Amino acid sequence: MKKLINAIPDVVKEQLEGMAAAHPDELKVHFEPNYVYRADAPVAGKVAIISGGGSGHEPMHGGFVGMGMLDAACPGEVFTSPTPDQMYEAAKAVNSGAGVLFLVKNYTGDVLNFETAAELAHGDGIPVQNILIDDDVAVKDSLYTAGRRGVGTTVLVEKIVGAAAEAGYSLDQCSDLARKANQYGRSMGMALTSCTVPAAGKPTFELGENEMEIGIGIHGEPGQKRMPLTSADEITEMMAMEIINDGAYTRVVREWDRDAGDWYDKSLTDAPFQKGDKVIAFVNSMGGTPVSELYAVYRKLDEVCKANGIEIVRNLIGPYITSLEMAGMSITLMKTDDEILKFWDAPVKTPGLRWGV
Amino acid sequence: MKKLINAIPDVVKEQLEGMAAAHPDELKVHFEPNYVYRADAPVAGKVAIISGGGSGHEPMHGGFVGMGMLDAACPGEVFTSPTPDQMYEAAKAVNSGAGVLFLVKNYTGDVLNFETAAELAHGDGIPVQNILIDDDVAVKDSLYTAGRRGVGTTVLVEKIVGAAAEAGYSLDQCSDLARKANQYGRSMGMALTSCTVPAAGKPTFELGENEMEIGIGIHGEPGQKRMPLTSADEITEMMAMEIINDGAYTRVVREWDRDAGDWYDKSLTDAPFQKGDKVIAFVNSMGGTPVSELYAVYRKLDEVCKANGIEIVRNLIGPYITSLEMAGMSITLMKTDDEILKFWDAPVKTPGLRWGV
Amino acid sequence: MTVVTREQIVHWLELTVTVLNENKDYLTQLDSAIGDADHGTNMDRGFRKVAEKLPTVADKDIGNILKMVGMTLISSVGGASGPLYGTFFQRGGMAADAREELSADELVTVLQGAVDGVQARGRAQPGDKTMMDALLPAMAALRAGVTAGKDSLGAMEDAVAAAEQGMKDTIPLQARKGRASYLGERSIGHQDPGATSSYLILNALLTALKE
Amino acid sequence: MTVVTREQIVHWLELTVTVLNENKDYLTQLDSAIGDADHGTNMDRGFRKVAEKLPTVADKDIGNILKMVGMTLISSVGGASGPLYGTFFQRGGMAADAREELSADELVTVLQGAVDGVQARGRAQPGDKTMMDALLPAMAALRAGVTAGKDSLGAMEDAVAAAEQGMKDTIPLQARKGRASYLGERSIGHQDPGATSSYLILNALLTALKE
Ligand SMILES: Nc1ncnc2c1ncn2[C@@H]1O[C@H](COP(=O)(O)OP(=O)(O)O)[C@@H](O)[C@H]1O
Ligand SMILES: Nc1ncnc2c1ncn2[C@@H]1O[C@H](COP(=O)(O)OP(=O)(O)O)[C@@H](O)[C@H]1O
Ligand SMILES: [Mg+2]
Ligand SMILES: [Mg+2]
Ligand SMILES: [Mg+2]
Ligand SMILES: [Mg+2]
Repeated sequence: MKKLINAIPDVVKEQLEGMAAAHPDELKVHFEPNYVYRADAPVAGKVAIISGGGSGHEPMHGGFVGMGMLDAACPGEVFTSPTPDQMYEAAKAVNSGAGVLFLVKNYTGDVLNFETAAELAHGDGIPVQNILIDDDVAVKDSLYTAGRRGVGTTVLVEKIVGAAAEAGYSLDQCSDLARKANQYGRSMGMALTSCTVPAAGKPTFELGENEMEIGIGIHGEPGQKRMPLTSADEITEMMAMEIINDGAYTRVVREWDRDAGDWYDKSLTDAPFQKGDKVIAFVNSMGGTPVSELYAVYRKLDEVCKANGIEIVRNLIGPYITSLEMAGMSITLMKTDDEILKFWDAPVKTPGLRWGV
Repeated sequence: MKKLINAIPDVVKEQLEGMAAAHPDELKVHFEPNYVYRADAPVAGKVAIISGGGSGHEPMHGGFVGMGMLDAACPGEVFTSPTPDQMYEAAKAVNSGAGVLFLVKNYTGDVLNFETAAELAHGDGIPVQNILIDDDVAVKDSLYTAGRRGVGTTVLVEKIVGAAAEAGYSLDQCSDLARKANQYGRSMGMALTSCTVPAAGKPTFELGENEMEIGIGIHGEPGQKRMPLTSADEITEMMAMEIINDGAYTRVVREWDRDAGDWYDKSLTDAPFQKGDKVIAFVNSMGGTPVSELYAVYRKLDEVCKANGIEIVRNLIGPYITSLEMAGMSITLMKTDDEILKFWDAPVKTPGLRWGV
Repeated sequence: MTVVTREQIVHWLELTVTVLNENKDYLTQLDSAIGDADHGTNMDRGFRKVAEKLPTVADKDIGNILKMVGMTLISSVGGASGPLYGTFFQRGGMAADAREELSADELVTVLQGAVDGVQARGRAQPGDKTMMDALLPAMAALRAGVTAGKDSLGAMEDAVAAAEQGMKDTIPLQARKGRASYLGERSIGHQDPGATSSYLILNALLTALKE
Repeated sequence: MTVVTREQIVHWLELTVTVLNENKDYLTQLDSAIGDADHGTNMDRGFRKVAEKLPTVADKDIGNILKMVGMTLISSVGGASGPLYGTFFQRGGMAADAREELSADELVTVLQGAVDGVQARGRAQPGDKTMMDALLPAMAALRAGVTAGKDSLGAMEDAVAAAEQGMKDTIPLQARKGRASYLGERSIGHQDPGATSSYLILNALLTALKE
């Protein structure tokens, strides 16, 4: 294992200390329980957007704390969802009275822990909602399983909903927008190499010199299938077509009923992409793949989208939701409408994403 | 070799095609000869800032083309300096009449090719100057050698001088500022792994599981020395102290005499850092090291600077001047003054660096 | 042996701390194959915290002791196993109430409360390839043993044997819950890490009862 | 053999194309040890371009042919070797002027012009561990041979032997110019890639003269 770290148990803590030292204008870090929060939190009258998840995906989520994006982020151990006390304390710290929206990637651990946090926050009288991100088309079956993972779409949802909250959207409006943006987004990832969880000390899986994993998530887990390594064009086309041709996707999610003070099941169906759709295209590095290779992917993605009647109207290219130092990339396409584009274009000032300010 | 590429001879071309497709608002790409240039070039009345070098350092330089930074960038083959025709054609394309400043990293290849380009541009009546970037303290002796390499300081100089040009600085003012900023900057790099040049197909050097290279450049070349891998804190402290304790550095550079139409030798001496210096700290990933590890480095760097009476007043943390997918990092400290800070803080809008707009 | 004492419960938890520490790499290795390589680290982190806090509650009633374990796991483990095992001990503690010792019937009640809690939280069905596949057969065997008149130790022996069998039986299953479900058919042929830690925890209880 | 013909010059360049292609990996490998692993690729890329353009100038005078080679290398090789070898052929071409064939003395003049050009551009001294360490001894031997009355072929044999020796003599040197200079003492023990390509180019000329 070759990493720039000190003692393994201190990895997450020291990275957070570095963030705090580097970005005092944007954010602060609270330790025990650990959460990153906006330097100017709580922002009066504003719905607080909180996300979180295992560490190892940097800059997500801590790097997206700041004006126009997240109010707080709760980092767990590497690839391990954070605990409810982190989320609950973060919620109390950043809630201005307008309520808290938890953006939760769909992993059993994240879901269960954020559910507990929501219950705790509700118990304190904080208006709260949990919206799931589940966009990974590599996960096929949803009826009897944990369903699709939350991957690339998370970054876009955090940006868009963060801007909406900044613009004065209510908790319900933010929730509706988050749900819609999630339903508009679809992703798929691939790996050229495994990553190494510091505590494990060796790569999570082994890939031969001429192999790649297709349909990976963001936790160094193996993917849908292993294939012979092929060209950037073929990989891009294959992944883009899986996204574009993905059919309607139906699953049941749990959302919070503030009046009843309990969870209720909600069935959601995502419509497939259609000719004429205008999309945000997000080509993401898993950490070890340099941006130059992402441009080779983007070149082909642009071509494939055009050939399928889909117009890329915005793009994001770089390492934003990573798996430690894994080499590989993911592609996310998100259908847009005026509301989504308006909030995508709105100013954002975080260590990980910044424009317009 | 595991990379997202197609045919090896097309690697640079296709990455440039991807950039052009992704960032039409910021830049355009000219092929044969290859150069990236501002979408709105030439900008009336503005000195044009041009840099260039081998590819494989992305986002540098092409990703720094845009408002407030570079007017054009000339990408060579991977790790191979570009050719004079690229530079000369780029100069003609972006020169508004106010002249062209070539920012040249100090490598024999870059120096010789940019010298030829300057001669050609001068021959066309374009006011021109070449300013060298040579900031790598890992290179000790300078008297009879090629001198120090241009590494991390390049990114900072491009930002600062780009902003000055945007603000209306003349060619001579831009040249003076570039020379000063270079003299204020010092860097050092290290590698955890080698990178693989696509055309070579295998890693440039082999490092054992418990080894690291200290004092590497940005071309996958071996470094000053090989050492047992140690902790992030020890590595950071060692490198930071080499930078902070680096003595006065004297060398002779060639600059262009526009009146004489010839080169002349200029002796430059950089003063060492002093207690009380306010610096920009730049922690850079060599490509394969994720930003999370850079924060662990920044944490210690901040501590070491404080302990040595040096105050970090700005920072930049991420992959900005890379060596393909090499794992490792570099540290750059640049002394600042009001002029430098003013232009560092000025708005910039490029694919690779953006703020204030 | 007629009752399970508070001291035995405390000793169970101490043994669990040790056994999960000893099996840390093994559990993480199982989780590498079909998960994200952290189950051993997660459980070890949580039970180290439990070990720290145990002395402060060792003289409390069984309900309080188990609830402390549940709270500690919830706020230190994270992942899927944190809330699930947290719920296990919390609900077990609620079922134990203020008792200072447990009869065989009460032991059934406590563990049934614990397992029901996990099922309510995680909603996994038998055969989904989760910890439930060790916990549910264990509960069935425990209850059957006590109903048939066995004492706690005897019934617990059956329960642990059933948990071990259930753990092994996860190998041919395709996962439908948790992280392993993303692997689809590729999850077949690997033993579930959570079922394994459940077996280890129940086995630690058995060891404690033998004393 | 009294004169070097235009056809021999063209053939020299063709042989150079082939020999640099054959030694592409070898040169890159030398450059991996003390440089950036591209010297073979650089030279091969440049001389492939030369090969493309050669037919269009094969009936021009020697000066024009060599200048075309120089321009082509300058605009296609890049790196340090691009401007240096570009200058070599450009200055060689200038020295050859409009000649269609070269006497032994004229061959000395042409190659001296070429080597002087490289030295002016790169400012490397003997012993700096660069291509100069092959080129300078070769020039000295060539000039000495012709002065001593040898014909072009004989003098060129001496020159190539000197280039080869000079190339090998770079092994123990510590580099003071180019990328290898960054390595300090670690550059010792490796043969310089540029000195190697210089030897190969001069050896190709010798082969051409033999025909
Ligand atoms: N819905 C569920 N119900 C019961 N157990 C589950 C469920 N989802 C996952 N598990 C158990 O959790 C284990 C994984 O725990 P762990 O690795 O610590 O968490 P994570 O999957 O978040 O990394 C699995 O092996 C499985 O036994
Ligand atoms: N100043 C110089 N004068 C003469 N030759 C030089 C000089 N600098 C470098 N070289 C030669 O160039 C060779 C390297 O060429 P190449 O690898 O193509 O370029 P780069 O070093 O830019 O990658 C070295 O082996 C050396 O012989
Ligand atoms: Mg986990
Ligand atoms: Mg090179
Ligand atoms: Mg796990
Ligand atoms: Mg080279």
